[in-house]
Amino acid sequence: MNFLAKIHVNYKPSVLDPKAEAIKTALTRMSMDNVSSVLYGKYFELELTADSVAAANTQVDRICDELLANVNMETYRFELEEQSEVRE
Amino acid sequence: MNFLAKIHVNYKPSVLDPKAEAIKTALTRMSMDNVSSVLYGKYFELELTADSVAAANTQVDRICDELLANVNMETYRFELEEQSEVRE
Amino acid sequence: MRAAVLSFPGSNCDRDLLWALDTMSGIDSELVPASAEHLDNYDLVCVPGGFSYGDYLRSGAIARFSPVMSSLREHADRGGLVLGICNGFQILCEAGLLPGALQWNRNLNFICEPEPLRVVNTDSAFSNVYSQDQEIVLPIAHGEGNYYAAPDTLAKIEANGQVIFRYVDNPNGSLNDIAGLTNAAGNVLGMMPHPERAVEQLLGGTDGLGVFASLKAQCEEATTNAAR
Amino acid sequence: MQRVEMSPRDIAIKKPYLDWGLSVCEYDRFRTKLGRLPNYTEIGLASGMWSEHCAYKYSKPVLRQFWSKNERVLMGPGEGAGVIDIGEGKAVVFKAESHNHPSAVEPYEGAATGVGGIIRDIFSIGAEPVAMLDSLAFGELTEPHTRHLLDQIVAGIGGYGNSIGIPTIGGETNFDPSYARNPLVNAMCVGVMDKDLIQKGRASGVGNAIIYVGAKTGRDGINGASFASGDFSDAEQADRAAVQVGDPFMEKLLMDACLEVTRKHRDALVGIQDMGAAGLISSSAEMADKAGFGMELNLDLVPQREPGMIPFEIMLSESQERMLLCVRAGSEDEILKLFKRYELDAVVIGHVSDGHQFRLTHKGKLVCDVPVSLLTSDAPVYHQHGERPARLAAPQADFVPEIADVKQTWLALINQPTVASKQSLYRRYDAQVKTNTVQLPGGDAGVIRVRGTKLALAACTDSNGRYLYLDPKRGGAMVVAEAARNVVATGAKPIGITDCLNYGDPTKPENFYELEESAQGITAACKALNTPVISGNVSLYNETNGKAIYPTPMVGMVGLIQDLQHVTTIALKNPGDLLYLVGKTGPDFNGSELQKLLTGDIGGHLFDFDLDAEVATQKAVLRAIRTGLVSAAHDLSVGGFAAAISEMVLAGDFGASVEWSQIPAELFAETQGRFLLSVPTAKQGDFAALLGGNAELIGTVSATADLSVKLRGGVDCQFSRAELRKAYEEGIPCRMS
Ligand SMILES: Nc1ncnc2c1ncn2[C@@H]1O[C@H](COP(=O)(O)OP(=O)(O)O)[C@@H](O)[C@H]1O
Ligand SMILES: [Mg+2]
Repeated sequence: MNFLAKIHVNYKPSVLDPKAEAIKTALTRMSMDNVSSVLYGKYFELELTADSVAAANTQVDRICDELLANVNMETYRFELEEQSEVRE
Repeated sequence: MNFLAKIHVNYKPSVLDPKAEAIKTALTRMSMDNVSSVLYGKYFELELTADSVAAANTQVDRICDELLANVNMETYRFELEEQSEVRE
Repeated sequence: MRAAVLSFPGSNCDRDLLWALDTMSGIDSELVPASAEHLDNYDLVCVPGGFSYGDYLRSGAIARFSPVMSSLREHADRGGLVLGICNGFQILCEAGLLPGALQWNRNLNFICEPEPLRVVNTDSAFSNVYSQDQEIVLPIAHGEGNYYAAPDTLAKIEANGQVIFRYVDNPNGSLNDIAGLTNAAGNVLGMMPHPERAVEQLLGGTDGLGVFASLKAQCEEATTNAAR
Repeated sequence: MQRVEMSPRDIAIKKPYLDWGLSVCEYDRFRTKLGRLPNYTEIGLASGMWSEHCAYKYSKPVLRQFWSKNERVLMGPGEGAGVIDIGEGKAVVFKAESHNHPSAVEPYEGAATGVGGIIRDIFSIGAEPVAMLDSLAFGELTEPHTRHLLDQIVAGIGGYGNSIGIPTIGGETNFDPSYARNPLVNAMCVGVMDKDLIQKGRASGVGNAIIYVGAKTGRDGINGASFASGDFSDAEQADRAAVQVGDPFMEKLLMDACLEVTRKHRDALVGIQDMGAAGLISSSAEMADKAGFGMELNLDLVPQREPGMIPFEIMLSESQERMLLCVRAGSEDEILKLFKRYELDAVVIGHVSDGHQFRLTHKGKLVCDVPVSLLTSDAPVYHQHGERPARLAAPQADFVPEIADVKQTWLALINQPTVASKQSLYRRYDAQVKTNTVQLPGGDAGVIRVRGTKLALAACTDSNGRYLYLDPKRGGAMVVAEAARNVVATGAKPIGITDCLNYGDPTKPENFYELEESAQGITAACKALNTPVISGNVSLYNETNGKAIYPTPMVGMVGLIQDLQHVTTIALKNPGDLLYLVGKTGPDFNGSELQKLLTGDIGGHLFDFDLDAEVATQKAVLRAIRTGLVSAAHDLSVGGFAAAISEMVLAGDFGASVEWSQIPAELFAETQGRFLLSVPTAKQGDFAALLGGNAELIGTVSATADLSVKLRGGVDCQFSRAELRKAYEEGIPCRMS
């Protein structure tokens, strides 16, 4: 079976994110003061094959935990989509 | 009106993304050869107020075009959600 | 000849560049903050290296919204000379004053080392004292110096002879080994290597002096022509 | 995560402070001295202030032994950093700091914030930070986790230093299984200033304002000080609290702004200090205590990033990029305006008060009212008892190397990660920004010029846990001597050191013995070399599952070059120059890289060390360099002669042809007190007269690029430049992928 995993990795709320702060400053400079909050995260799409939904789930979870996110300061969430065939 | 904009910025397919390549190499090293493709993008959430959906749309589009994405090498897409009140 | 060195919050090569221009090349220069609203009276405006506004989104992405940028654009449109080095190059690309963009180095690492370059076009305000295909060594120090432009843009750049410096051993994955290039009009140059770090033998070499000497020669010629 | 504030009675019964690193005895001490039951905030503050990080409660008796005064020292330990007079009205300011534990948890940010912290220490004195160095130790690169740590720690150090624009001019990187789960990340910063502008962290003068400036306070790194002071187990690793993310951009603004305050607003400024370990509480209490005043702060005024923070959190947060100033009453606006120009958040959060109480109000309530000294100078100090570890009482048999193939051993040795080129690491650091770097990484020490003078400064970091593991005292002295040798080789006179003491749990007598003994060794060498300890930092509890790292004091040495013309590099420069080996070589193999290579471990009696001979040799070599007799210089250290000559050949364009009259294994001996020098033939007479019998002519620089070594009995070892280069340069990269 083919799957597409859509993964979002974000900082934990207690972590100061200088990147998001910088964007907010830039928006102010662009006179876009009506933007009240900015979150800046990472987004991944992985295509993978697995024997079952459960197997794909376990694997993506491991990839997030060990590679894509640093759980000391980041959280992650993902969705799995089953695909009829490999996209290109 | 309050809006939440969810924005994805990704490299154009023609651009070789060294970060995505590095993740693929790492996955191979973790013996996860069943992952066939990796996309590494940026994800933003902005909270903003605007008079109308159309106005919010125009503004977020401008923010993406001028700030969040470099259209020379990146593409962006976003969704707007209307919110009853400002989230915290 | 008078030169301005722009100083953005987070610029960190501004003073080095000032020293290279003023003390080492005898070009009357001063620092100008990014909040400035005018750039009249300068023959040359330099955009220095560093991490403007932290460079957190993409290098140079936020600096382009600084107040001084509209005056810089006017200066460039008037045909004034603009030299962007490292972060300055990134800012000029982000601001659309130069074509293309600078992406993460191919190996994803920041690289600081002396880099051999070839001067491939000496018919430019920035390189006229070098000899054609001369090999020079300038330090590089960047994480995002991997030059990218869409294929049609790249073809145009090459056809116009806008590439001035190419890497001899491409360190970062730049397309066509591009280390420095000008706009179509030839008055705006962006380069990743640091000529201002190669102006004293004590610190390892003087190959960078040629860039400043070229600019000086260009300005003097312009003045002479105007006087005629 | 909202903390519940227990009542004083409940605290006494339920003892929540045990989780914050405070013992029952310490609680009792605090309560008795206070004369009542402390409330939640008060005991929380004590837990931060009485941690090893802030109070040095276990290491103080050891640190007191250090020698820290001589004719040049303008300010010794006790402030943000130490200061040494370098003449021409200038002073050099330097200090090192460890960030081992945060880097083990989050290597990039842990290393980055370590750099950020040490830079703040330097500019808080009023000095412009001009150079960074680092000292790193890892497990073996065969482990994927070690490769990840190395990659990310180097990225973090570069990420911060490159961005703020301070060149990283040197450092060291060592590998031993001892550091596998507990990497060492020590960062050193060097600053330069006009010597009459020294600032101190003092808050004096009743009514003077306390100004907070920089990043907003969040919940990040709360109890960081007590966290760093507690050891690591696998179970704990799982639920570590969030670490901080560094913001070098903010720090650059802060640095530029604070330097402007210390240079141009001296009349308004009373004192300034950075917020490091234990955040706002340590900076404010220390500033008040040192000046002998009290302080009152209104916590509602502290810029906060998150809603609902309680006083405990506000005071103990270790959010980065923050400074505390004491400003003369009436001058507040002048300073606030300046910070505003830099787009920095600055607010008056309180004032200096009469008496010695430290008072905090929050939402209209008095939440802390304790004598200042109870948090600072009255913290407990423990006189631990040391016990000689069994391995030292009965050491292994001496290591007697058997070398079948000299050439193959040579190439394997210079390929060992600890000896091999670190270029793949330091090329990720901007070493040239500020355009002062005369000697880039890759020499014996980094060298920067001091603008506006003929002077230059050399700096290096050195450690060798292996030597100390075999003999903490002698090893401690050797580390200082090696660091001095490194700066001497560049043409500098060693003038002072900073240190980071990286050890295991001090409450274990064997660990404490190592700490005490090595301090004695360090002190002896410092006195002999006239290099006082002007600053430093202690990192204890470097243990994994109960096993301590090698005792590893890191020495950051600074040397003064009187004239830029004296700067000497390791590269061979002229064919025909004579090669001299200075200092005697002996069969010194225990604890050497050779032993590690051939046996996989180290052991035995640490070889002898003649401190007086070392000092004499260093003086003579420095004199030879300053008189212009030396065209290239390199000290001998790990890897011995083989490593040194290989590096000298590879650094330049020429080769060398040498004759080795000792036994072949001694090519790799690590006897101290040695240098390898090249001397132009025209200077041979002068050189021989100066060095006498202490220098042996062993060969010449050759026009070919290769290295030829003639051994006893007519055996020849030929190395092409390519094979030397491959072995030396690929040692780390080939193990990283
Ligand atoms: N982590 C590091 N950061 C910066 N420079 C480093 C680092 N590790 C090693 N170096 C540089 O590599 C060179 C060799 O280091 P090392 O072998 O420790 O020297 P030595 O044996 O002379 O003390 C030195 O110039 C040193 O500054
Ligand atoms: Mg050395």
